[in-house]
Amino acid sequence: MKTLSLISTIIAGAFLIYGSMDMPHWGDPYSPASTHVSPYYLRNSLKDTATPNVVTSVLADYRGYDTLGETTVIFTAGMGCLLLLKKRRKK
Amino acid sequence: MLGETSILIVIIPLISAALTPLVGLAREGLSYLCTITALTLSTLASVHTLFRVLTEGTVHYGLGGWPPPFGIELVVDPLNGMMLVLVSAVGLIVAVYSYRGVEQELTGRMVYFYTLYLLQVTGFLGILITGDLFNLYVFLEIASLAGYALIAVGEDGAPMACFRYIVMGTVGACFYLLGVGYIYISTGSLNMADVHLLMKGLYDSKVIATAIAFILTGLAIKMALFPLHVWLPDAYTKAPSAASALIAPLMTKISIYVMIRILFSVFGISLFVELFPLNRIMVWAGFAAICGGAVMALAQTDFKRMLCYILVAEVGYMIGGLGLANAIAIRGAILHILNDAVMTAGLFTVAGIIMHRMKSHRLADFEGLFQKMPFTMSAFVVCALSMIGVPPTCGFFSKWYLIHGAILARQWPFVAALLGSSLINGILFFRVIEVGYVFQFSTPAHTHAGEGMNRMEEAPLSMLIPTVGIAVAIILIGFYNQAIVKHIIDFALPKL
Amino acid sequence: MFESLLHHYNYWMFIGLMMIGFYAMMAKKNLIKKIIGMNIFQSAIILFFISTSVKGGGVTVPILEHPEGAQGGFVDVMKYANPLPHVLMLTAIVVMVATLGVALAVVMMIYKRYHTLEEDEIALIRRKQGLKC
Amino acid sequence: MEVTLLIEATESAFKILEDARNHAAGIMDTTVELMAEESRVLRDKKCRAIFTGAQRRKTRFHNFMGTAIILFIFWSLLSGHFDLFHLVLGAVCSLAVSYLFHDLLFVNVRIGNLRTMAWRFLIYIPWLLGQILIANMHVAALVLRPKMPISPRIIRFKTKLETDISKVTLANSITLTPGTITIDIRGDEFYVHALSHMVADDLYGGEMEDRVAHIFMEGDHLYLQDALDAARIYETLGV
Amino acid sequence: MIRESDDVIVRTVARLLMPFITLYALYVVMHGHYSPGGGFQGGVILAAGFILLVVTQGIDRVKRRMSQEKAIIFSSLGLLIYAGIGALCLILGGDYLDYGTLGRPLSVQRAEARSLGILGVEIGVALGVMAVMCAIFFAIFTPDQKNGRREQ
Amino acid sequence: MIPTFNFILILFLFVCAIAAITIRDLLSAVLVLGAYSFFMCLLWAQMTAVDVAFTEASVSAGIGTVLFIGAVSRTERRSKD
Repeated sequence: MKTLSLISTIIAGAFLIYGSMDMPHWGDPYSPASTHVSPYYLRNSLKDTATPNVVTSVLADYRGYDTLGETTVIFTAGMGCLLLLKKRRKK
Repeated sequence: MLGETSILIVIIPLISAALTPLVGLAREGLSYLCTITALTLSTLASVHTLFRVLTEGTVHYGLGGWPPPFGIELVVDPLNGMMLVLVSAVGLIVAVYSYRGVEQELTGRMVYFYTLYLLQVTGFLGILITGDLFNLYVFLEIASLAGYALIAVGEDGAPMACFRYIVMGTVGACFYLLGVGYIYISTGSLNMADVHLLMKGLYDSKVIATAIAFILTGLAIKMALFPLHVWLPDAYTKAPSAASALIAPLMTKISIYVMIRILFSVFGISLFVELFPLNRIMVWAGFAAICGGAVMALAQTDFKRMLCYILVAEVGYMIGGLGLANAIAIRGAILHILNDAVMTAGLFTVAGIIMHRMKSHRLADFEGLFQKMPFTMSAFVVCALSMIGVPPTCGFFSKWYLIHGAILARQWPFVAALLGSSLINGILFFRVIEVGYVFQFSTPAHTHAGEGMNRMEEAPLSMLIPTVGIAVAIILIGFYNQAIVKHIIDFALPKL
Repeated sequence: MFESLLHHYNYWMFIGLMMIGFYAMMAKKNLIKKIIGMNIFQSAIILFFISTSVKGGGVTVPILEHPEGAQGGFVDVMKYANPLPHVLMLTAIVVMVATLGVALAVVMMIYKRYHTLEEDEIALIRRKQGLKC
Repeated sequence: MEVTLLIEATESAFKILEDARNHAAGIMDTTVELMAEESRVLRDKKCRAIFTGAQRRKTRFHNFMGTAIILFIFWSLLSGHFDLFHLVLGAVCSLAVSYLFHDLLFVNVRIGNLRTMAWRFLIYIPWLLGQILIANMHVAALVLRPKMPISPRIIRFKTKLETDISKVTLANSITLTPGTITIDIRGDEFYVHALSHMVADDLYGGEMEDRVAHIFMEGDHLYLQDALDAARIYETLGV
Repeated sequence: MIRESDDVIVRTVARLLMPFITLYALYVVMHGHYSPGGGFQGGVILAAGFILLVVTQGIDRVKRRMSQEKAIIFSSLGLLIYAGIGALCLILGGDYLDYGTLGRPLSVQRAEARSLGILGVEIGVALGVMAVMCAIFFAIFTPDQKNGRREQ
Repeated sequence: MIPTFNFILILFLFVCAIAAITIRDLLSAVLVLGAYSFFMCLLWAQMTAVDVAFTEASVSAGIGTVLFIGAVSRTERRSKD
């Protein structure tokens, strides 16, 4: 089991390193991640939502549905814990 | 814009899930009613959306009023329209069915159960309807978390099985997230359609290759593709019967749907067929899954566990069908998603009824069941025939398409595996039918046991009607499969 | 090669952490250890996403200064870090803690039943009781 | 003879009767007195109960408002936005928080002396800072000397402080001064780790303790807690 | 069962800090627009405050302020606030979660309405996160000891 | 970017991660995991992701550690590996 997991770990790691070779350089301000969608948020956050903290405006407004899902995730976890650890009335 | 029903499909179960604990604190039984109402409304909404999609074409819905690459977008096309109807309908039927089982197995915890049930369905529907890669991850996690909790409350040994599922499932979800990260860093977008457009120039990038590998591995864990299926049999065998009847048919199918969506709508068909030998790998993975699942199923003495291994084999059908990469095989695979969900739901509801009456799901306890519960067992026979692939039932048609496609693609081992698996399914189910039908006459002990033993012990109506309904649906889908294929699936096929 | 190392070492850091977590999840027998590995694994992935948001050279946090001044419409995008991965990772962190909660609840159920947290001991107990594990 | 006898007998009989009447009257009187006493006590008790109830409500209101005001000041320090919206938000928040936690901030506070206490506390702080400075120099001198003549020890002393808050203030003051650390408080005994005997002697001298006692006005015995306890006793008696 | 802490210092300092922690959490929630923070962080700090109170004061004395039932109610209330604001936008004629449509009934600008909508949503998130964290904490820290022993 | 600071943080991260999975005393492992989360939080703050760092500090290093400690104290402290 230990060797198997070690092998699978190393395969996964090697694959990821192979994949990272073609990535844009670290901290490159002109990488696609920084130029395609995100400038829109930075430019329009104040105009659209009057919120200087762009993270908040993206979190709760532009991608509000994600955050709804996230609250639901937390709610699910809470209900799950209650379902699992609820005191049983009768054995 | 209340006329826009696509958003209501997800939102109604979600809001009801939040309402259920409040309602349930007042009276426990109300949570059941809340669940049924919400799922009925959601089913109606999804049917309406499907009809709209079929008449008007793909529906787009930008949440929060933002244009798609910036906000999150819901997309309903014929493929996920069909899946939405399927999931919400199965969810509704299983919800109606679940009441007695929950009352018996989870006394005093009904409110939490139904809350999680609704959240589970919400997660499924959210996965299906979204057009955003990260949003898919969020809803995948909702579905997974609800699934963990629902499975872990099962019979003895369920927590350990569930823990294994949690570990594997988290690895799967994280691999998916990692793949999305690799896509994001090379394209800068998360919207599926947008990523598809941006992907065109990036086909030779190593980043994209890694992203594909990790997303597919993650989804393969979630759908229990053969070597990664180890969590599935334990988890689904030990889950409460209502939970397994909901999760077992749908979770694997939804992962396969996500795989179709990622491969065809995000990465694009040319990447899939031309640049990588991905379709070969998938055919062989399907082959391995069918063989492995069928062989393991033969070795089981437990009914539910046997069904779980059959489920593993069925995943192989669909993955192999996708990997064959011709229109007929993919049509067969998509039709098989629909058929398999319905058939598996039928089988697991039958298992739940037997669990409810006999307090066991070992094969040995099936003796004389045909006399005790004739309706249940006839529903079971319909499901079994469909699993084997006998013509009037729906299982036949998808298998026909799959075999036809495999022959066209000249993948003879896969054809052999499909046929062999049908044969093994036949053996498996006839063994069950034999135990249930033949033994009651052959063993004299039972005739002596007299009236008490052979009395009718038919399941309560609230469990029986959904089960028989599923059996009827199997036959109806079989009769109308041409219509389904012509009006829905042919629009869902990728342009090959 | 050296060039690539210089530019990608930050991505590789996350790969190393992820491997540690992944190994712990797979190889460790203790259930709490597995959960610890899970936590490390997930936060390594979050580290990767955060590294995609970095822009070199004097960028600040994505909180726009001078709300009145920027009302005119011009915001120098290159001055602020990319906010989108931050948002995604907020969600991922919450998912992480939710998974942690459910996993710990399951672990406590397991402990209540078997009075041990070692995977092999649990398997032994189940075998002794004649149950398949 | 017989007549005198008769007269005597009659006299004695009358005397007995008289005595009996006197006794009866006395008994009657004491009864009346007792009854009066009891009703007076009852009335008194009722009055006191009403008084303490009102007092309790009043102190609760004071606690509530005091907490709210302190919290609002805290909010203003944090916020830095002084437009109407944020101020109203802050007021609502601090009222809500003080509704939830009004009984936490001021327990064992003497009635009506809050202002004095706050004033004395403010005066105490510069003195404490001065002490910290002196102790700093002392410790620096100790450790910078090449021989490093430290003699670490754990000392134990009894304190005369009574309330929790004053004990905690003393303990934290001790910990804040370099060279000494409060390890534990058990009942009224302090366990303190000291770096050298000079610091320990300072502690034994008890100046800091006196000052802390001065802040919290230890010595009188009319604590709010007592009043509350009395009120609770009355309530359980059902008066 | 968690009993009251027997350390005077911990007990008293926790008692004194508690209102400030709560207010700080609310500040974090309300000022998510201008500074780092928001619903999750604020909610978690709120929950941490309650957990501190439970650890120092014992679970019985905290029951009045936060109990299992209250946690359930608040968690579903938090989710309902979020989903309800979204549904309100839907009813007012916009898309789901389009807070801009809230501007008309509140008679403010679209951008201001969005800002207010974000605030409302954050409050919902904070409430839900706080309640759920408390619920998980209660569930993990107070299982049924008696039943556990009886089972053996 | 201050590369040295970055390197030191990453070094600490690795040390904490390896320690967290190798220490046999579960309570210590959990506390080391809390330290790991905190170093992670510092690293993110240094990468200008303050919101995420804040969340990590409160969620993972705070509540996560508390839940872990709860589970460990209610189950058992020692582990075989």
